[in-house]
Amino acid sequence: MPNTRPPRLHVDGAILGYQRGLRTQNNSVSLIKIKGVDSKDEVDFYLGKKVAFITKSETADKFGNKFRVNWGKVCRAHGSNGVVRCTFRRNLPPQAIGGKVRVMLYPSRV
Amino acid sequence: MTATPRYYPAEDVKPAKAVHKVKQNPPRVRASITPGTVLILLAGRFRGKRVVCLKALESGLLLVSGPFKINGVPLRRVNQAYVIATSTKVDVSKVDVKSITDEHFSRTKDAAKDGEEEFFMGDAPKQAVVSDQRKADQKKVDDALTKAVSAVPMLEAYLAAQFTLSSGDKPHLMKF
Amino acid sequence: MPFSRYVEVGRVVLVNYGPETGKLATIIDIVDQNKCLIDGPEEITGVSRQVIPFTRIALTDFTVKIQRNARTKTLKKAWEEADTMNKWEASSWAKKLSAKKKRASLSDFGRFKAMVARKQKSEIISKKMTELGA
Amino acid sequence: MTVSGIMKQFQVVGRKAPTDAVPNPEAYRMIIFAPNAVIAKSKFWYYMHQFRKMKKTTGEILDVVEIVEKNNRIVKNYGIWLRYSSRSGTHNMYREFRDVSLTGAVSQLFDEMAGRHRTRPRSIQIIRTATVATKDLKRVNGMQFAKANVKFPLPHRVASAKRGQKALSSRTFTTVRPTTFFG
Repeated sequence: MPNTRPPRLHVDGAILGYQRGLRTQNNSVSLIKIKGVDSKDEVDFYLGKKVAFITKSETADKFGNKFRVNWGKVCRAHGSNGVVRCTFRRNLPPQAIGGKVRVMLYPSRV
Repeated sequence: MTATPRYYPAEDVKPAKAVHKVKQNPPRVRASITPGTVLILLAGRFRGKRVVCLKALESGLLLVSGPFKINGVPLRRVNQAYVIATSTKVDVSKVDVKSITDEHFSRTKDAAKDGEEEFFMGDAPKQAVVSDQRKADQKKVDDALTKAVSAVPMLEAYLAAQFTLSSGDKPHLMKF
Repeated sequence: MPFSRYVEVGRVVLVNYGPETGKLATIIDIVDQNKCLIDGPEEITGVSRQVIPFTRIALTDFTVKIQRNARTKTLKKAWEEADTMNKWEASSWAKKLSAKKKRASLSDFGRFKAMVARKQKSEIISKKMTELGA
Repeated sequence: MTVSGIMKQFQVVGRKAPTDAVPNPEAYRMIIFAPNAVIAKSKFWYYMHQFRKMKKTTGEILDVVEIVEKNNRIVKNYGIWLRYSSRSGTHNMYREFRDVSLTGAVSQLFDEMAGRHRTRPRSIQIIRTATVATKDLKRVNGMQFAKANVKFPLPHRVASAKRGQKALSSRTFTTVRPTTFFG
């Protein structure tokens, strides 16, 4: 294969925090703002899409890969401004708040 | 009224239950994907490639081809969850894929022996051997397919090009 | 810079929010500091007579000659006389809007073709520029 | 009474329940502004028992009809006389609104009374409404828009992406100041 840049097949999302009330927070549901999505109607496309939270570790796994991925998926809209609720295989750590996730384009419905 | 039968079994025999047989329907492929649809692969080794859908196999996987000459994607099965269907169609009426089934892609004994490790190590240490049968099938399908592709102007270049999102692209608003 | 577009009876406006987004209309009367009464005319632009806030419209350069509270029929006549629709379509604003719409409606193959065309265009331009020694 | 969206105009007819002694009690008709027929009936009894010795349990509603304004093609000036109770007392007031329908003007009234005087819909009683000719207008604000040749620019507009314009916030950081002048 020619040495070209790999295609970008994901959309960036920002981790806003957890689903919460005034004094309680639900760590199992993270709120994600997907770039370019500003209304509830636009969320529809992303429902069910896989979300990857990628971290870099010190030690490589047995395949020599230093990146670790925590997979999750988009569950539903949160409010009407294009924020979505996501659940991850393992709950996101608090230091992830403010960080980035990749919202993949699969599973595709188009 | 029915007369009491003169004979009845000493032990109650339960009547055989009508067994409800679940009929297995072939997996449903979404309406936007038909034979001839140009698909964008979203994951795996060939992510970002535009390929032509040839048919849906029994297993629900889609049979696609690059064609190999154009973008390097061989005859291959893909899961429909990992493709975007575009509205572009290629005329595949002349392409005969009847002979290609799921069995066609089953691993040979030899190949099955390489465990996971080899799989993840990449294809560097041992060159995968492509059987002549596959090569022949590939050629047969691709010859017909390439003919159909070259009939439409620019389609060949389109299939050869990679799909990627660039800055400012909003896939939820894009038409494919 | 002085103002050239005013809220006034007969001003042609572009609706940019709500169900009539992207359609033209005419101001028929001014309700108050926030709202005005508009009418398409419906036969030409597809906007029926309604009250709309100023926040949902953009003023265009065009006006038609009508009386306040004009009937739809008179309005339609005024539009036809002034040839407003054609004038609008010839304006660069309308062209930009239609180009935007067209670009949004392109399929993946269409986008690819547009990209190739764009490349060809810039190649021609850059070639010419080097020729001219710029 | 709550106000949700636009108010409607109802004509409510009611009377005392007929008895052997009075088989044919007098019927009363009232124009009520309310969001729906149920509230209109309730309002009818509220006003009725202030005027006559009648109440819901001893009376009956004969008819509730919504009155829909036919001519909503042109903008009219509406004058509304009302009475409302504020935190410190009861006041009478006269207000003018411009709208295509009376119900629209009344809705504006409820919104404005809430905004300017913190008055809840339950403490507003509409006494009388009328369309007012331009020359008879009393309030300056309405007058300036009812004049013959009204003309004014829309200065200092803010572009928003939701309106198909290039938004100020399309990027996190920018070095150019936004355009607020649109001719």
